[in-house]
This record gives sequence, C-alpha cells and structure tokens, in this order.
Amino acid sequence: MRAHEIYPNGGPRIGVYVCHCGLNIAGKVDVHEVVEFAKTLPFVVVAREYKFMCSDPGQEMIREDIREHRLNRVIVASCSPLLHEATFRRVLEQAGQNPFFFQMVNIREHVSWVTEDPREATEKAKALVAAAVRRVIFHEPLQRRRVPVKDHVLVVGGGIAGIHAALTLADAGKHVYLVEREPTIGGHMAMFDKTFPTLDCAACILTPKMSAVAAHPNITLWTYSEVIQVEGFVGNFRVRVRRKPRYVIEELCVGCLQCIDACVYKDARFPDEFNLGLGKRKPIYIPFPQATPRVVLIDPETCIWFKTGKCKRTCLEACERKAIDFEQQERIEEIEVGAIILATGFKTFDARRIPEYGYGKYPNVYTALEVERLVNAAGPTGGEVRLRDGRVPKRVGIIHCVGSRDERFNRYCSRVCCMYSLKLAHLIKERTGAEVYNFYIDMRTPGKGYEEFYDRLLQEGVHFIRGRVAEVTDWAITPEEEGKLIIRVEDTLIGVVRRIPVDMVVLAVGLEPQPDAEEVRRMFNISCSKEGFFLERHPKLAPVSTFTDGIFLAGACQGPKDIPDSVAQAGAAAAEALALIDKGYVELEPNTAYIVEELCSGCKTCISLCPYNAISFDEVRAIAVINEALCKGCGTCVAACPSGAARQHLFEDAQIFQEIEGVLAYV
Amino acid sequence: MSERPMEGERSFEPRIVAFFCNWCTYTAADLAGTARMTYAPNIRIIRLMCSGRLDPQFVLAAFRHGADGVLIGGCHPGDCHYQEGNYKALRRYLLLKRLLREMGIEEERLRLEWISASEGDRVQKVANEFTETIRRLGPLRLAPRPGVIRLPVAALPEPSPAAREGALP
Amino acid sequence: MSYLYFPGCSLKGTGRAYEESLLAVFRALGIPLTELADWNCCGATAYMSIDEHQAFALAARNLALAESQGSPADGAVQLIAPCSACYLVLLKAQQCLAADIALCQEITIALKEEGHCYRGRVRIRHPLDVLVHDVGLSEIARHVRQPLRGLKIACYYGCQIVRPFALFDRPHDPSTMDDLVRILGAEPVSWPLKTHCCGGSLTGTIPEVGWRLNYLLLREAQRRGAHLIVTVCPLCQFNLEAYQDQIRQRYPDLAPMPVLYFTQLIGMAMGLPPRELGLQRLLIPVDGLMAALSKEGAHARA
Amino acid sequence: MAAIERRIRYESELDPSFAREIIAFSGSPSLMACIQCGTCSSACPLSLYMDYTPRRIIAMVREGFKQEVLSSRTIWLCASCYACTVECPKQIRITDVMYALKRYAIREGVHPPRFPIPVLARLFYNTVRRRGRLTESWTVLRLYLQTMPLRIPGMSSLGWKLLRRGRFPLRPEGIRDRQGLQRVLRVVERQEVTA
Repeated sequence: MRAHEIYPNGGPRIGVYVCHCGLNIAGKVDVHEVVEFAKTLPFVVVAREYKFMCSDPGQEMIREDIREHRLNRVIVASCSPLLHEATFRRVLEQAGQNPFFFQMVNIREHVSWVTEDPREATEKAKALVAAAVRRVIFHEPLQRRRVPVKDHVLVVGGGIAGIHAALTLADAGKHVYLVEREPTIGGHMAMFDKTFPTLDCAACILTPKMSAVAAHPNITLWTYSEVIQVEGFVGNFRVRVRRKPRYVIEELCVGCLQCIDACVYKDARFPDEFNLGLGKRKPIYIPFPQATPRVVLIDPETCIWFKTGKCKRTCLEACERKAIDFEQQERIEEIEVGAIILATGFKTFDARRIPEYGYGKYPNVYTALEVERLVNAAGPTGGEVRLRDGRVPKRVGIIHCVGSRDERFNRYCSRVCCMYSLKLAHLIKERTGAEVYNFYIDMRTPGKGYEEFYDRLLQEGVHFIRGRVAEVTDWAITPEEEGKLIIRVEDTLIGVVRRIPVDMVVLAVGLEPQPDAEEVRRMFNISCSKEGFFLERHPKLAPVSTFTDGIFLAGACQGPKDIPDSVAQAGAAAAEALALIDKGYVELEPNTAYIVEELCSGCKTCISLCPYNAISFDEVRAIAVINEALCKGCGTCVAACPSGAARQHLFEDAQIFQEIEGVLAYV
Repeated sequence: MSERPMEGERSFEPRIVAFFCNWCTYTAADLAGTARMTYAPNIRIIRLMCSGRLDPQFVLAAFRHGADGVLIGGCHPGDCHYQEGNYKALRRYLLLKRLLREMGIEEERLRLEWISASEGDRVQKVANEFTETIRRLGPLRLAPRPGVIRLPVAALPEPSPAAREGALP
Repeated sequence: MSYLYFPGCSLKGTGRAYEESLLAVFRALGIPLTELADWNCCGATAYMSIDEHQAFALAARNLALAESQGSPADGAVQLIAPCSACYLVLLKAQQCLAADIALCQEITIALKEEGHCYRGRVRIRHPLDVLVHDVGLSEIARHVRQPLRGLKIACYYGCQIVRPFALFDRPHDPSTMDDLVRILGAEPVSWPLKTHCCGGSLTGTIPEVGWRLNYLLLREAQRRGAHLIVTVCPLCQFNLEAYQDQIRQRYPDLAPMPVLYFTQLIGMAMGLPPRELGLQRLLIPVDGLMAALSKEGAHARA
Repeated sequence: MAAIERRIRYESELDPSFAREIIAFSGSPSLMACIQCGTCSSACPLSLYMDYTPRRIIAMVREGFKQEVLSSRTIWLCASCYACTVECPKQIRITDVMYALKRYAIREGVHPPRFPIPVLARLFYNTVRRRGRLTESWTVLRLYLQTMPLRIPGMSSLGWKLLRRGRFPLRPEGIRDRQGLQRVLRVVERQEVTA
C-alpha cells in the first residue's frame, strides 16, 4: 500500500518552519541551510525560516501555508516544546487542522545553546528536523480529553504568602483549605517587629489579615496540621491531612487564656518556640497574643499529666466551656481540590555551621531572627535590646551574608539580609543609641524605597564596613578589647585589616529551603532546584507554576523573597489557580494508552505494571481493557506488552522508530 | 546533504541516541541550554513521557540503524512523575545489558542515568563523558548503515485504527 | 597495626626530643614503629616556593619508599609524619597526584629513574590521629601511671595539621588534643588561638614579625591560666620556645612558658623516664612542674 | 616627606595575560570568581605586615598588575598556614596562588634583593637537591651570614643553648642514594621545561 492510498487526502503534506529566535538560534545554526535541507525531505511541501516563529506574523505565515498549500502536517524547529508546543498546536487548530499533526523540534535548548561549533550545530539541527519529518508522517488526529475540576483549593502554609493567596481565592468565592503545620498562622512575618523599608509595624499589617482568614466563610483553617498524602491530578486532587491533637477543642475554646493562668506551673519555665527560646512558656500556652486561631494548646512533652499521669489538672476546672480534652486523638481529614498552592516558606541558615562566628559559643552572638524578637514590643524583653546578662549593648556588629554567597554553604544571595540588617541597625540604634557596624560584601538594595532607606541609615551614622568577617573572637589584644567580642575584618575600601570590639554580634543568616522540602516535593510530585527550593515551570514566563499541572508556588518556598515579593507571588498563584478552576474543566494531553483488541493475548503483563490501576481484565473476552480516564500516559504498559497490543497515542512505536531512524540516517 | 564519511577518513564521531523522560531529564537538558552549558554535539535526544515507555526494541533499533551508543535518562529513584516508571526502565536496562553482551555489543554502549530537572550540569557532564566513552570504544560495526535518507514509503506500516477510520481532515 | 615512621629533617635537629618522646611512647604502648629507610626531605614550604613539581617528586619518592617498605593494612601502608609541614606536604602531594593525571604521569616517569614506583596506597597519618583514633583514649588511659592533675594546658594545634587537607579533626575548633590531655589527668584551657599560625620560618627570616605572632600566642596562653603549651609540630615548638628571651626584651610582660610536644606530655603521664622523653633538651625546663606533680602523685597514692 | 609618585596606571603598563599564567601556575581557576570580600585578608595572621592585602593581590593578578604583585612583600610574608584557603567563600586556593607568585618572582628574579625569605628558599632548595635532606643548623647559619650578619651576635646565646642540648647537630644529614634523587629531580625539571 502506498502512502497516498492510506491517507485519503493524498498523503502527507508537510510544512517545515525553522525559527531564528533572533540570534539565539541563527547565531549558531545556519538556518537557511536547514530550510534548504528540509525541502529535500519526503512529503515536505514548504519549508521556511522566520525571525520569530512564535510571533503573530510567524503564526500567520503557518496558518496561511496550511490553507494555501493544503498542509496536513506541520513541523516547527525552534525552542523547547515545553515552551511553545501549545502555541503552535493552536495555530493548526485555528487553520482548521487537528492540532496533533504537529511536531516540534528543539533546536535552541538542545542545539544552538549547547553546541560550540556552528557547523556541528547545523548538522545536529538537520538531523533532528529529519527525524521530526519522519515522525510526523505517522501522526494521527486526536481529541483532547476534558475532565471537570473541583472548585476547591488547598493552600499549604499559613505565612504571609499562604494567607494572601487564601484570602484572594476566598474573596473570589472559592472554598479554600488553609493547612498550617504550626499552632498558629502568621509564619515568619508574625515574628518581626517592623518591616523594611517603610518601618510599618508587622503586626499592624499582618494581624488583620490573620483574623480575616479565621473569620472568612470560604476558608477552612486547619492549623497544627500537615498534608500527608496527595493523589490524583490537575483539577482532581485527593488530599489527606493529619490534624495533630492540641488537647483543646478548637470549636469550644474562646481564647480567654484562664487555663494558662490556672496551670499548676506558676511560672512559665519552658523555652518558648515562638521566641526562639529567648522567652518562656507553660505546658499549656498560646504562641503569641495575636495567634490565629486564638486557641490554646497543650504540649505533651512538658505537661505533667502526659508525663506522669499525676496532676491536679487545674486547667480543666478553669475552663468554663469545657474545651480541654486530654483524650483528644489525631484526626485524618480527606478533601478533594482542583488546585494546590504551596506556600511552605523557608528556614533560616543554622549559624552553628560557621563556627568562626561563635554562635552557640559566645552568648552575645545572636541570629537576626532572635534580634527580631528582642526588638519586638511583644517579645521576651518587651522590645528592649538587652543582652542575656541584662546589659544594654553599646556597640553592635551586624555581619551580613552568613551562609549566603558561599560555595561551602549556599551559593545564592538570600536577597533579604541586606535590607533586614539595615532595619535592625536602625531599630537597635533607635532603642539603645549604640554604635552599629554593618559588615557587608556588597549592599543589595534593589526595591522600591530600599536605596532610600540605605541612604537614611548612612545619614543616621551607622557604620558600613565593606568586608566579610573572618572571625568573631573573645581574644583581646589591646585593653579596649577586654571583655568584648572582637570582629576581625578587612575594611576593603580602605585596604587595611581592622579589629572592632563590640558587645553584641548579630548574624544576618540567609534563607534556606525548609528541612523537609525534599519530602514535600515528593509528596506533591514537583521538582526542586539545585539549592533545594521548589522549581518553577519557567523562571520568567511561568514563575508560579510547577511542572505538575494544578500545583502552584507562592513565597519563599520557591526561593528567597521579601514580603512584597511573597505577597505579589501569592496573588499570582491565586490568579493561576482561579483561572484553572473557574473554567470548570481541564483538557488533558491525549497521550493515553489503548489496547488493540485483536492483538491482545490476555497475558495480563500490563495490569500489574500500571501505577494507576487503569488497566483491568475483561474475563469474558480475555483481554486487557484500559480506562482512559485513569490513564496518565506514562507508557510503561506499552513498552512491556509482548504482543504489541498496548499502544500509546502521541508516542506510537511507529513514530518513535521513525524518529530513531531519522536522527541516525542523517548525521 | 552530506553523507556520513567512511570510518577512518576523519576522526570517528560517535552517533548517540538519547531517550529522555519528559519531566526530569528532558527538562534538565532544556536547563543546560538555558544555562548555555555546551556539550558534545553527538547526542540526539528523543523525548518520551517516561523512561518507563522505553521499549527495549527502541534501543535495539537504534543500534541497528547505526547508533554507536544509547543513553537513557530518567528521574531519580523515588522521583518518577508516574510513581515508578524509572524502576521499570532500570529493569529493562539491566536486561538489555545482558542481551547486548550476548550479541557481542559492548555493554558500555548503553548507559542509564538519573538526572533531575535541576541538574543541567549533569546532562552536560554525562553527554561529554558518554561521548568520550563511545569514542574510545570506536564505531559499532553491525550491518551496513544507511547513508542518505531512504524513507521506506512503500513499506509504511499500517496506521492505527483511529487513522484508518478516516478521522483525518 | 604496624606503622612506618617518616621523621622529617626537623626531628633529627631542633626537634630531636619529639622523635625521642614519640618513639618512647609508642614503645611503651607496644606499637611497632619502623623508620622509613633512606627517606628524604618532604619538599616543604620553602622548596615548594621554588619548584612545585620537584617538591611533589620529593614527597612522592617518600610515598613510594613507604609502599615498598611497609606492609599494608586495609589496603594501604600507614605512614606516620609527626611534623605538621611534612604531614601537610605529603598529603597535598598525594591529593594533587590523585587529582591530576598529567602530573601523576610526570612524577611516575621521574621516579622510575631511581627504580621507584608510587601506586597511591599509602595512608598518611599524624601521630595525634593515630593515638586518639587507632590506639584510643581508653587504651592510653590504661597506661597513665602519673596523672597530670592540676596541670592547666593550652593545646596548640598550629595551622597545618588541621587544614586544608587533613580530615581527622575539625579545622576551626579541633578537640582531639584537648580530649587526650584530659585523659592524662590535666585540664585543657579554653583558648581561641588553637589553630592560629606561629609564623613558620618567618621567625628566622623576618624575626620581628614572627616574634610578635609568638608573643600573642604565649601571652594569651598565659592569660588563660595555662602552665604550659603543648604542640604537635617541631617548628611550632621551636618558635614558641626558643625566642622567649628575645620576645621578652620587647614585650616584658611575658613570663617563661614551657612548650612541650604532646608526646612528651603523654610520656610524663605514663611515668616514662625524663631522659627518654628528651625533657633535658627543653630550653624552658618543666622540672618545677614535674616536682609539684610527683608530690601531688605521692599525695594521691597516700 | 616621601617622594610624590604618579598613581595612575595606563593599560599599556599592565599584562593582560598575567591572570591566565597565574591560574595555570597555581591550578586555581576559581581565582576569577573572587568577589573581593576580604575574608582572606582578615583570616591572614600576617596581613598586618603586608603592603597589599591578599585580597588586593588577587584583584591585581586578575587585572594584570604584574610588576606591583611580583615586587610586593605580601607574597613573601605568606607563611602557608592555609587560613585563607579554608575560609574563602569562593574556594579560591589562595595559598597556592601565593606559592605560584613566589615561584614566578624567583623565576623572573624580581623579588627584593637580599630579602631573607627567597634567600632561605634558595638555600633550602639547593641543600635538599644536593643532599636529599636539610640540616637546620647549617641552613640557618648560612641564612644569617647572607642576609642578617649583624644579628648573629644577638642570636649566639640561643645557638649555644641549642648546641648544648643537642638540638643543633652540625653533622650534615643526607640520604644514601643522592645521585638517584638528583636524577629524579632532573627528569622532573626537563619535563617541566618541555611542557
């Protein structure tokens, strides 16, 4: 049988379009030569080049050719299909063609950008085009599957990013589940006193949003809870959430805090997590006064009843609403959502990893986060900057880039440290009148009003010494250094080494991925970048999407970010989620597997291989049957089928064999 | 159109077919491009949705049609987008190695690598290393290789039922 | 396990007491130590300043000798280098040869001239590492006859045994010697200069510079209440001990501070005869301290 | 008052290939990644005596200030304690860069005359090449004679004390197979020249 006999409209008529991508491709690949080569390939009716194929005129050119030359197959050789495959498939659709008669050739990411020699790059491009021509001949018309989406959204993480995303979606009328691991939402921002560069009070701008979350009819807030399982796919995720027992019935507690007063421990004596151990709490406690929900919890690690079973349990009597429940068990909730936003935040760099800075060795070396609590009016010292021995520091050194811009720890710049160091310098100087020294490598203040804030600090007389500190020591050489911490640094702008004695050292620790980012990533089936932050689909064009459809990112879980950027990204993630669920359905790539019934021998090999239980066995006909609604298109069954009965749309054996021959026939 | 020169005419340039999974390794190769990490031009990447789609026949076909080496790239164990397709790929890879040995093909000509979406540098490293390995092994001498494109139009396999049913526009 | 021993030039000169005490302690612990026959200079600092590859060849010759003379344990010959400079250079050469194939070939060709061959099967060890990790603190504790109770000691590691190539202790805040000193009954003082540099050969070339560095080290040890400083390197010991008169002329607040090798200290605690430990070679004697100690010991026994 | 000097540098006075040479010589390509943070200088126990801090040396190497770098005291003051190498956030092997600069300066003969450190290096080198080992006593004596003869009286009492305690043996040390070692070193030398 000849090709034109198989194909009713006279056999394949292929158009090949090679993109210059400005100079991105044309700067390396001889595009003209590739086009001329394409013209020699079988079934190719037209071959053209253009500066930007993805632009309107480029698309129009293809549409016109389809009409004029009755093309029924199109190949575009340009960038990665992950970027523009959808664009060009749409072009075919617009010209009245089935969009799957299309094949994209990646001659930018896989050729021009990675090949040294222009000659070799051109040859490689030709080989890939040849392969695509062979492949596309065997393409078939396919229909996209439409699947309805659940219109609920899960937001994981209740920091400022998660809060903002949840509120945005809830205001748009969508139901949101907000899951937070800690007993309260608020995240890192709740720990801050002021925010840069405006010196807004963090609590003043955050707590209204926290209460709004608690009060919103469209938000189900689950604090002290963790996502433990995620199944399904875009539009139809099934999620299990573990709600840890707080031993207080949330619905009954009104936050009067009388139980805390009544606790048999008269004094707070356990290190308080929210204040990073700088303050103390009782076994029954609330993390901080504006905690949301305003519900107490009991820490079984420190509560006498849990430890010994012997306690008067005065808290029980103190609670008029009988909200305390020592028998409370953890609960597993199951929800179905159409989209998921991850806003799991960051952790700060562990300063102990740089022993030369003396954190954990010298009591007057603090991390910046600890100092945030010290300067916070609601913090353990009531906002007074006092050292552990009660003294007010007269000289303070702030060391930038702790754990950042360092090949041994994190190579990246943490972006927020310069600005928060300026803020802390200002607050410390304001509260204590101390001489404050900033030790920086480069000042990074790109942001609205940031440079102006730096200027203000310069004028306030804060010292800025350009140099990375090698060591903090208590080794005094001169009398004025006695009893102080000495910071040894090269003042690089002057070119001399200086020793600067201070009373207090603040380490501007960088931002790192959460310690369990790797497990979270696996649970949600997304990727991490090298440094361990969640990976966005495209750094510029899809900055809040992931490679898994329906899962979006917001805030510092994607990379170090300040509050304005986190909020902006949270808004963007909410909009993406909204766009997805508001449509009511998603279209899935038609790359499912199917069984050619007459070939199936009923060996059942495929059935056990399918991770989604999409294949069942028809006992009557003794053949395998694939439920295309459940199939996700991995093709594992296809590769395993001994009789060739299992096949996969878009990745047919014939297509791939042609591609293999194509890349090899022309080298 | 340039015909592949006879071996010995100029230094041997290995021909390598790479099967990369859509979610990890193919994306990593895109990242290598975005980061302009140049590597040996000998690698020809074919995209599959999952390394689990890799039919052992693909590898054999590649060798039959003139590949000197075949590279398989998938997600790291535990990271498969489809849960465990990569484990299936691993099994088939091990089987293939034995098969190749039986056929007198050096088993180093087949390589499996786990490369995650963020490991662009690993694509570069593996591509270069593998090209060097194959260069050292020299050309794979099997049946005569096709030089120019000879599309076997007369022998086009039957299209799938969908195409036959006249769904074509 | 048996060990080969690479003394290095200093242990045959100013550091003779280091060699004597090291051999005495190992003998007393029953660990065989064989001196590497026909060893040559390790190729240290000064040589490396003139010609790096020749320095590597010098180091590699010693490693090749070790391979042919030693009996391997766990696949490698154990070679002890007590001098920090030798330890560092041998390690550096080993790591550079392993990392740089061209260099390795060059050195292999050169060594063939003398009929030697280095195959990379030597493990270079510092005696502090061997004593703490191979022999073990409990085994050493078993041999302590005369605990050094009441003695406060500044443990001085110097620079080259902890960085950048060594792996047996933390480069910023090493603790193996402190642990060892504690086992001997003495008290290590907490001081921040454990790994600060003594100036190396600068005491000989630009004396004022070297003297100031050593003054700062000695003064800080003194201020932290140390009775003596213990070192692991012949050059450190010499710098800290030999120039104290000169230093005092410039910085009069410095009291005499004895500086011992850690092996001498172990020997003292094990009750070995002072002459076997080379204590008579010290410029600042420890007789007074010893007397006080033995009185204390007698006290304890009574 | 010090003489007034012109401080401007014209491009023609710089050596654009210097950085490349030093990278090859020291095997530390990360030299180019220096962000001029100054950690090396502040970690260095000797930077307080240096005319240029180590950080500035790196900057000057990178920009081709060959004359200034090779004639600076800094490279000779480096005691090879490796503090900078361990601390450098860009993992530049600064100690090896200093070694490379010393070797370069000695090869070009541009180090300060009668400066004791290169003299010691040369004495050390010659002795080891000839005998395979170093005899500390003779090396120190020669060094003082050549560079600091006036200091000998001040040091004589120390020398005497060391002699009496057997720590200054005057019997020269050496290995048995000196010819063999010299052959080895000559082969290395030849290979380096051809390379």
